[in-house]
Amino acid sequence: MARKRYTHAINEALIEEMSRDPKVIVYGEDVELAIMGDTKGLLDKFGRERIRNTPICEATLTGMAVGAAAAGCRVVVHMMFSNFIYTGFDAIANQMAKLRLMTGGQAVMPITIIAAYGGGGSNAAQHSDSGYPVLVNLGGVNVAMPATPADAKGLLKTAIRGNNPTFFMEAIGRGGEQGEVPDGDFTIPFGKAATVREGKDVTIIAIGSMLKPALEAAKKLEASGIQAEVVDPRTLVPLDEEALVAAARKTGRVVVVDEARDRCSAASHIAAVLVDKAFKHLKAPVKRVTVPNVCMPYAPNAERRMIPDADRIARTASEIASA
Amino acid sequence: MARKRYTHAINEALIEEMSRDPKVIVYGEDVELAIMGDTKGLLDKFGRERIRNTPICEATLTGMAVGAAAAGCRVVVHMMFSNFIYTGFDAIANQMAKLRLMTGGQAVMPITIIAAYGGGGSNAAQHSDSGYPVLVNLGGVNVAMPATPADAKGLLKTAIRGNNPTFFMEAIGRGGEQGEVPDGDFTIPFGKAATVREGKDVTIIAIGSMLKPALEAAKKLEASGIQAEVVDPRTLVPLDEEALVAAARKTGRVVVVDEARDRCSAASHIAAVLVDKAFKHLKAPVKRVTVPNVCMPYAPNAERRMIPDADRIARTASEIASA
Amino acid sequence: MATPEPSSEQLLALYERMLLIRRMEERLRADAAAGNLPGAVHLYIGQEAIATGVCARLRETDMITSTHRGHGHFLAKGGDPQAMMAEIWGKRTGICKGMGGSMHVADFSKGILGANGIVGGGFAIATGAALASKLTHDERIAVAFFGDGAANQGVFMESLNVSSLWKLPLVLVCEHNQFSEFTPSADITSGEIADRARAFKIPTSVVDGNDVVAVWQAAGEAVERARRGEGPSFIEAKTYRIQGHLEAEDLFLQGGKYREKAEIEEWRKRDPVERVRQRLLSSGASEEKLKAIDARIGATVERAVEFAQASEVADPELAFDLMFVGQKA
Amino acid sequence: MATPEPSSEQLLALYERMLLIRRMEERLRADAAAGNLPGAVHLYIGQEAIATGVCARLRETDMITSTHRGHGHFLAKGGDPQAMMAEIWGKRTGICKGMGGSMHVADFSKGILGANGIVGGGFAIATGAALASKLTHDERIAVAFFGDGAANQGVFMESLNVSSLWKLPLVLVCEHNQFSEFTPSADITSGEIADRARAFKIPTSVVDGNDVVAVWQAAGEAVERARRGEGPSFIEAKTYRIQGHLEAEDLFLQGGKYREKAEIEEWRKRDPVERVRQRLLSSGASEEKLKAIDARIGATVERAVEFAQASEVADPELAFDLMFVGQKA
Ligand SMILES: Cc1ncc(C[n+]2csc(CCOP(=O)(O)OP(=O)(O)O)c2C)c(N)n1
Ligand SMILES: Cc1ncc(C[n+]2csc(CCOP(=O)(O)OP(=O)(O)O)c2C)c(N)n1
Ligand SMILES: [Mg+2]
Ligand SMILES: [Mg+2]
Repeated sequence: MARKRYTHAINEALIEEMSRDPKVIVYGEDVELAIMGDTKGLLDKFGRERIRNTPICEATLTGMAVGAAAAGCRVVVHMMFSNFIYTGFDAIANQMAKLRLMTGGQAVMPITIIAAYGGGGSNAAQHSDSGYPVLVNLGGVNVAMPATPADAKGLLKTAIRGNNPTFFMEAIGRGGEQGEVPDGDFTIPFGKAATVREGKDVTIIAIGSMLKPALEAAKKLEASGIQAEVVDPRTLVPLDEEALVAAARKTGRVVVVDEARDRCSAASHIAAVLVDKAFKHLKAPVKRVTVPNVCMPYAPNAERRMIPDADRIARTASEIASA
Repeated sequence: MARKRYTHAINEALIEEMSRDPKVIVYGEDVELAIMGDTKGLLDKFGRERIRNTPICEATLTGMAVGAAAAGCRVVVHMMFSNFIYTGFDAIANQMAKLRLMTGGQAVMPITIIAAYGGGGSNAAQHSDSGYPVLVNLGGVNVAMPATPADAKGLLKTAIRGNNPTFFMEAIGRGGEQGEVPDGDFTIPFGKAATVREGKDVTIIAIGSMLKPALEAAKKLEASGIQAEVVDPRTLVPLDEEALVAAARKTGRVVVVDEARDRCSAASHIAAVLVDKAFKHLKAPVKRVTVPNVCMPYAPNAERRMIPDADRIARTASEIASA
Repeated sequence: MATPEPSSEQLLALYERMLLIRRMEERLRADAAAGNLPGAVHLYIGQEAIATGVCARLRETDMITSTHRGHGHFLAKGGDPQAMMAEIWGKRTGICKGMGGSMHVADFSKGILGANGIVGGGFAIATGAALASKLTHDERIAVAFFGDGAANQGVFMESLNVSSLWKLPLVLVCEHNQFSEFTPSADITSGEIADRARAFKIPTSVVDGNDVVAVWQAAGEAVERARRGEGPSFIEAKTYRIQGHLEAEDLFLQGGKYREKAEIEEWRKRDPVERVRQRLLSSGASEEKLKAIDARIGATVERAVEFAQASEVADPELAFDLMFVGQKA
Repeated sequence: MATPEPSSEQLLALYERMLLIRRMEERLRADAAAGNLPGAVHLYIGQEAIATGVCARLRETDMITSTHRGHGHFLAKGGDPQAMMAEIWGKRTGICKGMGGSMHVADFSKGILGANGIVGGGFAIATGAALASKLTHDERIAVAFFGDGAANQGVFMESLNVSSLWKLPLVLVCEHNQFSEFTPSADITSGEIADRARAFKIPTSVVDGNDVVAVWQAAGEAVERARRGEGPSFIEAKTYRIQGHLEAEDLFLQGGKYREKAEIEEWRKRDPVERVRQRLLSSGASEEKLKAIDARIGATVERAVEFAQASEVADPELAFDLMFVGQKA
């Protein structure tokens, strides 16, 4: 174990996987000088064949990944901000997510796409989306939501070693945060939720960037005598329905926290799963704490108003805890 | 009232709105000879300035709409199949859905985008998506889901006269179906659900193309003594939460039917809204009848297996009716 | 350039492959009309010389991307007629297990990365395949077949830029058949498509796409350039779509009209299959030999159809295993 | 071509506008360093001649689309300095009510359709605006400002194609400042960008982007061509980004390096503002006159900052009313 920054953990995973398998390549806009920090030093270690600065052409970056993977590479594409996933969406939604089925299982696509999501830095609407709900709906791509440095490293390794297209969503506001990361080679399986905190009164399901405020909220709740369980799905596709349903049954009171816009969010889907599969055990309405159906404003105070924080989470949880 | 085909109703709405307002223009790939039927005859009536065949370049078709609208046109863009929305997604998600907020309310965008969705014709995965959940999550665009010829005409007129970007989703399998359409000029407001059938035992919320099988299912249920209420939201953005919650309260037993893939579908979101706002009145799990998390196969029998039909809806409804 | 002519054996082989494509599609046409096919088919009739002339220059390990009009590319690159026919019939014995159909025929084992229902969808895939070939240092090259309409998609320019910058082993083959669905290319295409490639410093050639020898020669140079590691090439093959955009086009047109019968007849006179046939005869091939080829191909087509008809429909449950590797959907 | 030189009044006006942009951004630089600005700023320092020379040829009703580096375009097209400053400070008195910030400054009433955070996002918007102008038969034209990096987005080619086909009143202005973030343009750009426009039969000119007179002259011809209904033009203005890609660039670079100090110094010698200043002096303008302008602009910048500082922060609840016209989010 050692304390490492989230961005550093991602960087380590990239270095280790590229050393482990010469077929792994990384490309994107300004990955060489690492505009997002996470690809730092790769160029010196692995050279310009395997680390490539690309022109600005997201539609081609995503489509190229499909062809390069089909032809034998393990492709890591850095998309920078998750809004740019929309720019490269055609090849994601119409090719990457469908080619394997359409070819009767011939296409094998070991692709990892890294993108940073979320607000908090006054980057405004075109650089602050949490653009994963649209990916979750596609069906054909995995979606990993690392909340901690350890998960970031372990999930990224699983993504790169895997044989399916995976979106690795970086929590933009978490890049600088520290956390304990196991030493040596380790991976974290997809589709396994983590119970980050035990509690008997209310269950908080927190996605990616929302784990931290959820844990803060749990502390606040404790102060007022409410024991909150905090569960992190870790991947949205595949989704650990079993664990989420079990967590819902345990307390019967659930809040789902998601930095995505509310409508058709991951929070909505999880709530839908629970009212279907845990109905008999629900004691209160399943609440969603999400970004309202607006795009992210620029002004810091307006941004704060939109992004779920510990207070909003705690308030919502105590509402249903006493309902 | 007169019986008209769904496609014909859309065509009428286009002709009437173009006659009514010279600022309305229509463009898209092969709108002149009307590859999708709905733009038939427009060229002869309105000429090449206002009806334009475009090159194949969806990314620009959607972005152009933003500029043309900002500069004073009422723009109708025909995207053909809803999968091509993904191809033009950048300008939709990053510009159309955000420009008004980002400019502090300066941008006014009277844009209607027509796209056909759904399976049933063995068009395979790249021509069969129900690509609206991704739009619903964006926040900044309206989404209309006409299920009948009358709704098609009335909702399209509302979209074209409105001042917000609206996606008008054509049910591909319904194009040839007939229905009563009111004579003369009429519009249907956004955000008003329709109760298509009264019933006291179970509520079926059916989205767009799914209304027809839902009504068939209601007949089957009647035969076995179950009175199903059938509600059609008609628009997903804005969403008539009040009406859906009221319908859920009435029977306490709800099935939501959606031709979209299940994860982060409109059905998921509606179920989430109900477990939040109608919780006390729910007597059984809220069920979703949707397309599984696969993309649409080509073979007719495989396609049938994926698309919700009357049997599946009826089976699911009777499960919870007796739960 | 002193590009060699194909030998008479090579010419015969080209003829046989073109004829296979033609007969397979004539049969598909009949079965579409008879309502035997579940989905739409976009026929390649009249364009056979392009796929055939190009693929004759490729190795089995080379890779191609194709279009919605992909039967010809599939067969030219060595795809199995029976597996293709069964696919289009929606059977589980199809090359894609009945999950893809006409617009998605693919055989990765032969480097056929798939027909594609997204116009322009092949550019980036072929570019990526070429990138992988360069990195794995084998001598594979990639070829992207696409239509004149697809050349208006921005991704075309993006692939020109990336492949030229990185000197990727890529050949871009534009099949200019004059139309994009019901729209004449001239209405939606500004300037010469070849000039777009030239703007990126990519070697370019424009050839008669109904002359298999001309295509074969241009492709030979482009393929060799790619194998030598000298980067991408662009070929524009001028041709004409004889059939409708898709079968049963008239249903969509509802009386609408976008071209003259006379124009079609004019182009029939330049039928690429007939042209090789004449060339073979005049270069001394015997009627018998050609008859034998016709017969062989007739039999192949028959077997393909029988195989398709005799096969079981697709297995719907399989779809849940085909979304991911080792993971249920 | 005998394009006229700007009169001395016109030259003075160009100078004053360029100086306004320069001083406003120098102040933004200081406030960014001081941590007074909530978001990132991408400065236009060294490129002022381009926006100024082009916009001097436009009418208020003409429309422009801009980029992430948009302060210069906003001010050159007549945007209000106070409203821009307040916006960047995140205040409700900002031109976008504090909802957009530096990357989204816009003033539709002056035809400024907005800076844009999506590289290449402006092409289609400008093309659409030009289409509307053509249909409404007023004489408005549209101008798209974009960087060399944006010219690698496929939408660039799509706009070239559509605007050329439809003869739209559009002027495409490529600001070639040598870099795309930390990547030298040469590494990611194949061939000459101007050749891409030529491939679509669009009249093209390549000018010294640090010479406001050269830009003013090229823009004059392009704008007139558009007004006469003769279709789009392309202008490539060669320039250089003096500041970092964004302020506090070093934080991102963490010691990494993508250009030489000496190169920057070389380009400082070609400072476009200083060049007009010299030109004015040599053509007889008095030091006093220029001093007066400096003073006026200094005061304008001060007022803008004071206004921004004195203003209230944005109103968060307003966001719910700003997503749609007459519809709550
Ligand atoms: C992204 C996308 N847009 C539109 C379509 C509909 N479409 C199918 S084929 C076609 C025309 C293609 O023309 P071209 O590239 O010249 O190929 P051809 O049909 O002539 O062989 C169009 C517009 C599509 N399949 N994909
Ligand atoms: C679609 C998209 N991709 C990537 C980015 C990140 N990005 C911001 S500016 C920039 C470089 C733009 O270079 P250029 O167009 O030359 O403009 P310049 O910064 O030089 O003025 C990039 C890659 C973005 N904002 N949008
Ligand atoms: Mg064509
Ligand atoms: Mg630049």
